[in-house]
Amino acid sequence: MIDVRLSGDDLDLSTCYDFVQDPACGGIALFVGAIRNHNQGEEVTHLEFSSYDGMALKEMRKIAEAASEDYGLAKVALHHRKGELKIGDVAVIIAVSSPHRKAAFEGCAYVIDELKKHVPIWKKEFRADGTHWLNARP
Amino acid sequence: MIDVRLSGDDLDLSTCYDFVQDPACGGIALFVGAIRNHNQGEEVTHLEFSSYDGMALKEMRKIAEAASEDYGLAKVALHHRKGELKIGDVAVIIAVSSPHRKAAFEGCAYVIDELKKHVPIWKKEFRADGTHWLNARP
Amino acid sequence: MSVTYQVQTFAAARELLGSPVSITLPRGAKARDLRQQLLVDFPALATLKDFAIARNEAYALPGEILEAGDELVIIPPVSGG
Amino acid sequence: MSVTYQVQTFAAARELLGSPVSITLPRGAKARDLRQQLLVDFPALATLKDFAIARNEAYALPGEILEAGDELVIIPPVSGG
Repeated sequence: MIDVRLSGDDLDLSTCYDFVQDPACGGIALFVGAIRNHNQGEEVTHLEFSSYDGMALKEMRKIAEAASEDYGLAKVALHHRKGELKIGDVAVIIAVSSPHRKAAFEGCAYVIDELKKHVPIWKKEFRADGTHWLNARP
Repeated sequence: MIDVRLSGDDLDLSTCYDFVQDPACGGIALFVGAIRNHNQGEEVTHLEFSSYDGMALKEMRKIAEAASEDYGLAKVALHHRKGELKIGDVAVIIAVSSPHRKAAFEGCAYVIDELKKHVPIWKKEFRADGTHWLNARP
Repeated sequence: MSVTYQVQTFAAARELLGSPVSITLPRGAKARDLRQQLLVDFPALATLKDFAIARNEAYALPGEILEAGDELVIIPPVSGG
Repeated sequence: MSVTYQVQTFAAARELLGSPVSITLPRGAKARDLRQQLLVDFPALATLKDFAIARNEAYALPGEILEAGDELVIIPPVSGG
Protein backbone atom coordinates (compact mmCIF):
# COMPACT_ATOMS: atom_id res chain seq x y z
CA MET A 1 0.00 0.00 0.00
CA ILE A 2 1.30 3.36 -1.05
CA ASP A 3 0.47 6.93 -0.08
CA VAL A 4 2.13 9.72 -2.09
CA ARG A 5 1.41 13.40 -1.56
CA LEU A 6 2.71 16.72 -2.79
CA SER A 7 1.46 19.35 -0.40
CA GLY A 8 1.54 23.10 0.06
CA ASP A 9 0.97 22.63 3.79
CA ASP A 10 3.27 21.42 6.56
CA LEU A 11 4.07 17.72 6.37
CA ASP A 12 3.20 15.55 9.35
CA LEU A 13 5.39 12.76 10.68
CA SER A 14 2.57 11.02 12.56
CA THR A 15 0.41 10.84 9.44
CA CYS A 16 3.19 9.01 7.57
CA TYR A 17 3.95 6.78 10.54
CA ASP A 18 0.31 5.84 11.09
CA PHE A 19 -0.12 4.97 7.40
CA VAL A 20 2.68 2.38 7.36
CA GLN A 21 1.75 0.61 10.60
CA ASP A 22 1.14 -3.08 10.06
CA PRO A 23 0.73 -5.83 12.67
CA ALA A 24 2.92 -8.17 10.59
CA CYS A 25 5.77 -5.64 10.43
CA GLY A 26 8.31 -5.29 13.21
CA GLY A 27 10.35 -2.56 11.55
CA ILE A 28 9.43 0.94 10.43
CA ALA A 29 12.14 3.18 8.99
CA LEU A 30 11.52 6.87 8.43
CA PHE A 31 13.45 9.68 6.86
CA VAL A 32 12.77 13.38 7.33
CA GLY A 33 14.51 15.89 5.09
CA ALA A 34 14.47 19.41 6.50
CA ILE A 35 15.76 22.73 5.21
CA ARG A 36 19.24 23.45 6.50
CA ASN A 37 20.47 26.91 7.43
CA HIS A 38 23.46 26.60 5.10
CA ASN A 39 24.53 24.97 1.83
CA GLN A 40 27.92 24.96 0.10
CA GLY A 41 29.22 27.23 2.84
CA GLU A 42 26.53 29.89 2.26
CA GLU A 43 23.79 30.86 4.67
CA VAL A 44 20.33 29.98 3.37
CA THR A 45 17.46 32.26 4.40
CA HIS A 46 14.55 30.34 2.82
CA LEU A 47 13.68 28.46 -0.34
CA GLU A 48 11.04 27.71 -2.85
CA PHE A 49 10.04 24.44 -4.49
CA SER A 50 8.74 24.44 -8.03
CA SER A 51 7.08 21.19 -9.09
CA TYR A 52 5.54 19.59 -12.16
CA ASP A 53 2.81 18.14 -10.01
CA GLY A 54 1.15 15.53 -12.24
CA MET A 55 4.43 13.92 -13.28
CA ALA A 56 5.98 14.35 -9.82
CA LEU A 57 3.18 12.32 -8.23
CA LYS A 58 3.48 9.63 -10.92
CA GLU A 59 7.24 9.38 -10.44
CA MET A 60 6.84 9.28 -6.67
CA ARG A 61 4.37 6.40 -7.02
CA LYS A 62 6.72 4.52 -9.38
CA ILE A 63 9.56 4.82 -6.88
CA ALA A 64 7.37 3.67 -3.98
CA GLU A 65 6.13 0.70 -6.05
CA ALA A 66 9.66 -0.29 -7.05
CA ALA A 67 10.79 -0.04 -3.42
CA SER A 68 7.87 -2.16 -2.27
CA GLU A 69 8.71 -4.88 -4.75
CA ASP A 70 12.49 -4.81 -4.54
CA TYR A 71 12.70 -4.62 -0.73
CA GLY A 72 9.53 -6.49 0.20
CA LEU A 73 8.00 -3.49 1.97
CA ALA A 74 4.45 -3.71 3.27
CA LYS A 75 3.59 0.00 3.10
CA VAL A 76 5.26 3.16 1.88
CA ALA A 77 4.32 6.79 2.60
CA LEU A 78 6.10 9.47 0.58
CA HIS A 79 5.09 13.07 1.23
CA HIS A 80 6.82 16.09 -0.35
CA ARG A 81 6.27 19.79 0.27
CA LYS A 82 5.85 22.38 -2.45
CA GLY A 83 5.89 26.17 -2.43
CA GLU A 84 7.84 28.38 -0.06
CA LEU A 85 9.78 26.93 2.89
CA LYS A 86 11.81 28.42 5.69
CA ILE A 87 14.78 27.03 7.66
CA GLY A 88 13.79 23.96 9.64
CA ASP A 89 10.68 23.28 7.56
CA VAL A 90 10.24 19.71 6.44
CA ALA A 91 10.71 19.16 2.69
CA VAL A 92 10.10 15.42 2.55
CA ILE A 93 9.01 12.54 4.78
CA ILE A 94 9.37 8.88 3.89
CA ALA A 95 8.04 6.04 6.02
CA VAL A 96 8.26 2.34 5.14
CA SER A 97 7.31 -0.82 6.99
CA SER A 98 8.77 -4.27 6.60
CA PRO A 99 8.94 -7.51 8.56
CA HIS A 100 12.74 -7.05 8.55
CA ARG A 101 14.59 -3.96 9.67
CA LYS A 102 17.42 -4.22 7.15
CA ALA A 103 14.90 -4.12 4.30
CA ALA A 104 13.14 -1.18 5.96
CA PHE A 105 16.35 0.87 6.14
CA GLU A 106 17.46 -0.03 2.62
CA GLY A 107 14.02 0.54 1.12
CA CYS A 108 13.72 3.92 2.82
CA ALA A 109 17.17 5.00 1.61
CA TYR A 110 16.29 3.81 -1.91
CA VAL A 111 13.16 5.99 -1.96
CA ILE A 112 14.96 9.20 -0.99
CA ASP A 113 17.88 8.47 -3.34
CA GLU A 114 15.57 7.88 -6.31
CA LEU A 115 13.37 10.84 -5.45
CA LYS A 116 16.40 13.12 -5.57
CA LYS A 117 17.36 11.72 -8.98
CA HIS A 118 14.05 11.53 -10.83
CA VAL A 119 11.10 13.41 -9.34
CA PRO A 120 10.46 16.72 -11.16
CA ILE A 121 10.70 19.04 -8.16
CA TRP A 122 13.15 21.93 -8.15
CA LYS A 123 14.62 23.76 -5.21
CA LYS A 124 15.46 27.46 -5.41
CA GLU A 125 17.65 28.63 -2.57
CA PHE A 126 17.66 32.21 -1.36
CA ARG A 127 21.12 32.85 0.01
CA ALA A 128 23.28 35.81 0.95
CA ASP A 129 25.07 35.43 -2.40
CA GLY A 130 21.84 35.39 -4.47
CA THR A 131 19.21 32.89 -5.59
CA HIS A 132 20.09 29.51 -7.06
CA TRP A 133 18.14 26.71 -8.68
CA LEU A 134 20.10 23.82 -7.19
CA ASN A 135 21.92 21.46 -9.57
CA ALA A 136 20.83 23.50 -12.59
CA ARG A 137 24.22 24.87 -13.65
CA PRO A 138 27.35 23.01 -14.72
CA MET B 1 23.61 15.40 22.32
CA ILE B 2 22.11 12.16 23.49
CA ASP B 3 18.80 11.21 25.08
CA VAL B 4 18.42 7.60 26.29
CA ARG B 5 15.36 6.33 28.11
CA LEU B 6 14.00 3.03 29.39
CA SER B 7 10.33 3.53 30.04
CA GLY B 8 7.36 1.59 31.37
CA ASP B 9 5.05 3.91 29.43
CA ASP B 10 4.24 4.18 25.73
CA LEU B 11 7.11 5.55 23.66
CA ASP B 12 6.47 8.68 21.62
CA LEU B 13 7.80 9.26 18.11
CA SER B 14 7.38 13.05 18.24
CA THR B 15 9.41 13.30 21.44
CA CYS B 16 12.34 11.51 19.76
CA TYR B 17 11.95 13.51 16.56
CA ASP B 18 11.81 16.83 18.38
CA PHE B 19 14.93 16.00 20.38
CA VAL B 20 17.13 15.43 17.31
CA GLN B 21 16.01 18.49 15.34
CA ASP B 22 18.95 20.72 14.44
CA PRO B 23 19.02 23.67 12.03
CA ALA B 24 22.38 22.49 10.64
CA CYS B 25 21.04 19.00 9.88
CA GLY B 26 19.15 18.23 6.70
CA GLY B 27 18.63 14.56 7.42
CA ILE B 28 16.82 12.78 10.23
CA ALA B 29 16.56 8.99 10.16
CA LEU B 30 14.24 7.17 12.54
CA PHE B 31 13.57 3.54 13.33
CA VAL B 32 10.55 2.21 15.17
CA GLY B 33 10.53 -1.41 16.34
CA ALA B 34 7.04 -2.70 17.09
CA ILE B 35 5.73 -6.01 18.38
CA ARG B 36 4.75 -8.31 15.54
CA ASN B 37 1.80 -10.67 15.68
CA HIS B 38 4.00 -13.63 14.79
CA ASN B 39 7.54 -14.95 15.19
CA GLN B 40 9.16 -18.10 13.82
CA GLY B 41 5.78 -19.06 12.34
CA GLU B 42 3.99 -18.88 15.71
CA GLU B 43 1.29 -16.41 16.67
CA VAL B 44 2.40 -14.05 19.42
CA THR B 45 -0.26 -12.82 21.85
CA HIS B 46 1.84 -10.40 23.91
CA LEU B 47 5.26 -10.13 25.48
CA GLU B 48 7.25 -8.95 28.43
CA PHE B 49 10.56 -7.16 28.63
CA SER B 50 12.87 -7.79 31.54
CA SER B 51 15.72 -5.30 31.88
CA TYR B 52 18.80 -4.69 33.99
CA ASP B 53 18.02 -1.02 34.03
CA GLY B 54 21.22 0.60 35.29
CA MET B 55 23.46 -1.30 32.90
CA ALA B 56 20.96 -1.08 30.03
CA LEU B 57 20.97 2.72 30.19
CA LYS B 58 24.77 2.78 30.34
CA GLU B 59 25.06 0.48 27.32
CA MET B 60 22.47 2.51 25.42
CA ARG B 61 24.47 5.67 26.07
CA LYS B 62 27.72 3.99 24.97
CA ILE B 63 26.11 2.94 21.69
CA ALA B 64 24.66 6.39 21.06
CA GLU B 65 28.04 8.00 21.80
CA ALA B 66 29.86 5.60 19.47
CA ALA B 67 27.29 6.25 16.73
CA SER B 68 27.65 10.02 17.16
CA GLU B 69 31.42 9.82 16.80
CA ASP B 70 31.65 7.20 14.09
CA TYR B 71 28.89 8.61 11.85
CA GLY B 72 29.20 12.30 12.72
CA LEU B 73 25.66 12.52 14.09
CA ALA B 74 24.49 15.75 15.72
CA LYS B 75 21.90 14.23 18.06
CA VAL B 76 20.69 10.75 18.99
CA ALA B 77 17.51 9.74 20.81
CA LEU B 78 17.21 6.12 21.91
CA HIS B 79 14.09 5.12 23.84
CA HIS B 80 13.25 1.55 24.85
CA ARG B 81 10.12 0.17 26.50
CA LYS B 82 10.12 -2.16 29.49
CA GLY B 83 7.42 -4.28 31.10
CA GLU B 84 4.44 -5.84 29.37
CA LEU B 85 3.66 -5.10 25.71
CA LYS B 86 0.91 -6.13 23.34
CA ILE B 87 0.88 -6.58 19.56
CA GLY B 88 1.58 -3.32 17.77
CA ASP B 89 3.12 -1.66 20.84
CA VAL B 90 6.37 0.12 20.21
CA ALA B 91 9.42 -1.56 21.77
CA VAL B 92 12.10 0.87 20.62
CA ILE B 93 12.47 4.21 18.86
CA ILE B 94 15.72 5.58 17.50
CA ALA B 95 16.11 9.02 15.96
CA VAL B 96 19.37 10.52 14.68
CA SER B 97 20.20 13.75 12.89
CA SER B 98 23.09 14.43 10.58
CA PRO B 99 24.04 16.97 7.92
CA HIS B 100 24.18 14.02 5.49
CA ARG B 101 21.43 11.49 4.92
CA LYS B 102 23.71 8.52 4.28
CA ALA B 103 25.33 9.01 7.69
CA ALA B 104 21.88 9.36 9.25
CA PHE B 105 20.68 6.03 7.82
CA GLU B 106 23.88 4.20 8.66
CA GLY B 107 24.12 5.66 12.15
CA CYS B 108 20.50 4.76 12.89
CA ALA B 109 21.00 1.18 11.64
CA TYR B 110 24.16 0.91 13.74
CA VAL B 111 22.29 1.89 16.90
CA ILE B 112 19.54 -0.71 16.52
CA ASP B 113 22.05 -3.42 15.50
CA GLU B 114 24.25 -2.76 18.53
CA LEU B 115 21.28 -2.45 20.88
CA LYS B 116 20.11 -5.91 19.85
CA LYS B 117 23.59 -7.32 20.50
CA HIS B 118 24.62 -5.70 23.77
CA VAL B 119 21.90 -3.99 25.80
CA PRO B 120 20.73 -6.17 28.73
CA ILE B 121 17.04 -6.29 27.89
CA TRP B 122 15.26 -9.59 27.44
CA LYS B 123 12.09 -10.36 25.56
CA LYS B 124 9.71 -13.07 26.72
CA GLU B 125 7.16 -14.02 24.09
CA PHE B 126 3.78 -15.46 24.95
CA ARG B 127 2.77 -17.67 22.02
CA ALA B 128 0.28 -20.41 21.30
CA ASP B 129 3.11 -22.94 21.80
CA GLY B 130 4.18 -21.54 25.19
CA THR B 131 6.41 -18.82 26.57
CA HIS B 132 9.94 -18.22 25.32
CA TRP B 133 12.83 -16.02 26.37
CA LEU B 134 14.08 -15.16 22.90
CA ASN B 135 17.63 -16.21 21.94
CA ALA B 136 18.15 -17.88 25.32
CA ARG B 137 18.30 -21.51 24.17
CA PRO B 138 20.75 -23.19 21.77
CA MET C 1 4.44 18.30 -43.19
CA SER C 2 5.39 19.73 -39.86
CA VAL C 3 3.84 19.95 -36.41
CA THR C 4 4.13 22.77 -33.90
CA TYR C 5 4.38 21.73 -30.29
CA GLN C 6 3.93 23.79 -27.16
CA VAL C 7 6.63 22.88 -24.67
CA GLN C 8 6.24 23.78 -21.01
CA THR C 9 9.10 24.80 -18.78
CA PHE C 10 9.81 24.76 -15.05
CA ALA C 11 12.35 26.22 -12.67
CA ALA C 12 15.68 27.21 -14.27
CA ALA C 13 14.31 26.50 -17.79
CA ARG C 14 11.37 28.82 -17.16
CA GLU C 15 13.69 31.57 -16.01
CA LEU C 16 15.69 31.18 -19.24
CA LEU C 17 12.83 30.81 -21.75
CA GLY C 18 9.54 31.77 -20.20
CA SER C 19 6.70 29.31 -20.72
CA PRO C 20 5.43 27.77 -22.87
CA VAL C 21 7.66 27.86 -25.93
CA SER C 22 6.71 26.75 -29.47
CA ILE C 23 8.81 24.33 -31.48
CA THR C 24 8.09 23.19 -35.04
CA LEU C 25 9.31 19.76 -36.09
CA PRO C 26 8.72 17.44 -39.05
CA ARG C 27 5.89 14.96 -38.48
CA GLY C 28 7.25 11.74 -36.95
CA ALA C 29 9.95 13.58 -35.02
CA LYS C 30 11.32 11.86 -31.93
CA ALA C 31 12.03 13.11 -28.43
CA ARG C 32 15.72 13.48 -29.30
CA ASP C 33 14.81 15.68 -32.28
CA LEU C 34 12.79 17.93 -29.98
CA ARG C 35 15.71 18.18 -27.61
CA GLN C 36 18.10 19.11 -30.42
CA GLN C 37 15.73 21.69 -31.91
CA LEU C 38 15.19 23.27 -28.49
CA LEU C 39 18.96 23.82 -28.23
CA VAL C 40 18.98 25.39 -31.71
CA ASP C 41 16.01 27.68 -31.14
CA PHE C 42 16.91 28.52 -27.52
CA PRO C 43 20.70 28.48 -27.14
CA ALA C 44 20.31 29.70 -23.55
CA LEU C 45 19.29 26.11 -22.68
CA ALA C 46 22.94 25.13 -23.13
CA THR C 47 23.74 27.01 -19.92
CA LEU C 48 21.87 24.28 -17.99
CA LYS C 49 23.93 21.37 -16.75
CA ASP C 50 21.52 19.09 -18.58
CA PHE C 51 17.82 18.68 -19.31
CA ALA C 52 15.43 15.87 -20.14
CA ILE C 53 12.16 15.78 -22.07
CA ALA C 54 8.98 14.63 -20.39
CA ARG C 55 6.16 13.40 -22.60
CA ASN C 56 2.72 12.93 -21.09
CA GLU C 57 4.02 13.06 -17.52
CA ALA C 58 6.84 10.52 -17.93
CA TYR C 59 10.49 10.76 -18.98
CA ALA C 60 10.61 10.30 -22.77
CA LEU C 61 13.11 7.87 -24.22
CA PRO C 62 15.21 9.53 -26.95
CA GLY C 63 13.63 7.33 -29.64
CA GLU C 64 9.98 7.96 -28.70
CA ILE C 65 7.94 9.41 -31.57
CA LEU C 66 6.03 12.55 -30.66
CA GLU C 67 2.35 12.92 -31.44
CA ALA C 68 0.19 16.02 -31.81
CA GLY C 69 -1.43 16.78 -28.49
CA ASP C 70 1.44 15.38 -26.43
CA GLU C 71 2.11 17.19 -23.17
CA LEU C 72 5.78 18.09 -23.52
CA VAL C 73 7.97 19.55 -20.79
CA ILE C 74 11.62 20.52 -20.42
CA ILE C 75 12.96 18.93 -17.21
CA PRO C 76 16.11 20.63 -15.86
CA PRO C 77 18.18 18.68 -13.31
CA VAL C 78 15.82 17.97 -10.41
CA SER C 79 16.60 18.94 -6.82
CA GLY C 80 13.75 17.79 -4.62
CA GLY C 81 14.08 16.13 -1.24
CA MET D 1 41.14 -16.90 51.79
CA SER D 2 37.93 -16.88 49.85
CA VAL D 3 35.20 -14.39 49.08
CA THR D 4 31.48 -15.06 48.71
CA TYR D 5 29.75 -13.05 46.02
CA GLN D 6 26.06 -12.49 45.46
CA VAL D 7 25.28 -12.82 41.75
CA GLN D 8 22.06 -11.40 40.36
CA THR D 9 20.12 -13.01 37.55
CA PHE D 10 17.65 -11.83 34.93
CA ALA D 11 15.26 -13.39 32.44
CA ALA D 12 16.08 -17.01 31.48
CA ALA D 13 18.84 -17.20 34.10
CA ARG D 14 16.43 -16.11 36.83
CA GLU D 15 13.94 -18.78 35.76
CA LEU D 16 16.69 -21.39 36.02
CA LEU D 17 18.36 -20.28 39.27
CA GLY D 18 16.21 -17.80 41.13
CA SER D 19 17.99 -14.67 42.29
CA PRO D 20 20.42 -13.85 43.73
CA VAL D 21 22.75 -16.83 43.95
CA SER D 22 25.88 -17.13 46.15
CA ILE D 23 29.26 -18.16 44.77
CA THR D 24 32.44 -18.60 46.77
CA LEU D 25 35.75 -18.04 45.01
CA PRO D 26 39.40 -17.65 46.10
CA ARG D 27 40.44 -14.03 46.66
CA GLY D 28 41.79 -12.55 43.39
CA ALA D 29 39.47 -14.63 41.23
CA LYS D 30 38.72 -13.28 37.79
CA ALA D 31 35.48 -12.94 35.86
CA ARG D 32 36.27 -16.13 33.93
CA ASP D 33 36.64 -18.01 37.24
CA LEU D 34 33.22 -16.81 38.33
CA ARG D 35 31.74 -17.95 35.04
CA GLN D 36 33.32 -21.41 35.40
CA GLN D 37 32.23 -21.80 39.03
CA LEU D 38 28.68 -20.79 38.15
CA LEU D 39 28.55 -23.63 35.62
CA VAL D 40 29.87 -26.06 38.26
CA ASP D 41 27.49 -24.97 41.02
CA PHE D 42 24.48 -24.48 38.71
CA PRO D 43 24.68 -26.98 35.83
CA ALA D 44 21.28 -25.76 34.60
CA LEU D 45 23.10 -22.68 33.24
CA ALA D 46 24.55 -24.91 30.53
CA THR D 47 21.09 -25.09 28.98
CA LEU D 48 21.47 -21.42 27.99
CA LYS D 49 22.91 -20.73 24.58
CA ASP D 50 25.51 -18.56 26.29
CA PHE D 51 25.87 -16.05 29.09
CA ALA D 52 28.16 -13.18 29.99
CA ILE D 53 29.17 -11.68 33.33
CA ALA D 54 28.46 -8.05 34.09
CA ARG D 55 30.54 -6.35 36.76
CA ASN D 56 29.41 -2.97 38.08
CA GLU D 57 26.99 -2.39 35.22
CA ALA D 58 29.40 -3.19 32.37
CA TYR D 59 30.41 -6.36 30.54
CA ALA D 60 33.38 -7.88 32.39
CA LEU D 61 36.42 -8.94 30.41
CA PRO D 62 37.38 -12.55 31.24
CA GLY D 63 40.60 -11.41 32.91
CA GLU D 64 39.08 -8.76 35.17
CA ILE D 65 39.81 -9.36 38.85
CA LEU D 66 36.71 -9.34 41.05
CA GLU D 67 36.56 -7.27 44.22
CA ALA D 68 34.37 -7.62 47.31
CA GLY D 69 31.31 -5.42 46.85
CA ASP D 70 31.22 -5.77 43.08
CA GLU D 71 27.75 -5.81 41.56
CA LEU D 72 27.79 -9.06 39.61
CA VAL D 73 25.10 -10.21 37.18
CA ILE D 74 24.59 -13.16 34.86
CA ILE D 75 23.66 -11.82 31.40
CA PRO D 76 21.88 -14.40 29.20
CA PRO D 77 21.74 -13.65 25.43
CA VAL D 78 19.97 -10.32 25.14
CA SER D 79 16.87 -9.81 22.99
CA GLY D 80 15.83 -6.17 23.21
CA GLY D 81 14.68 -4.01 20.33
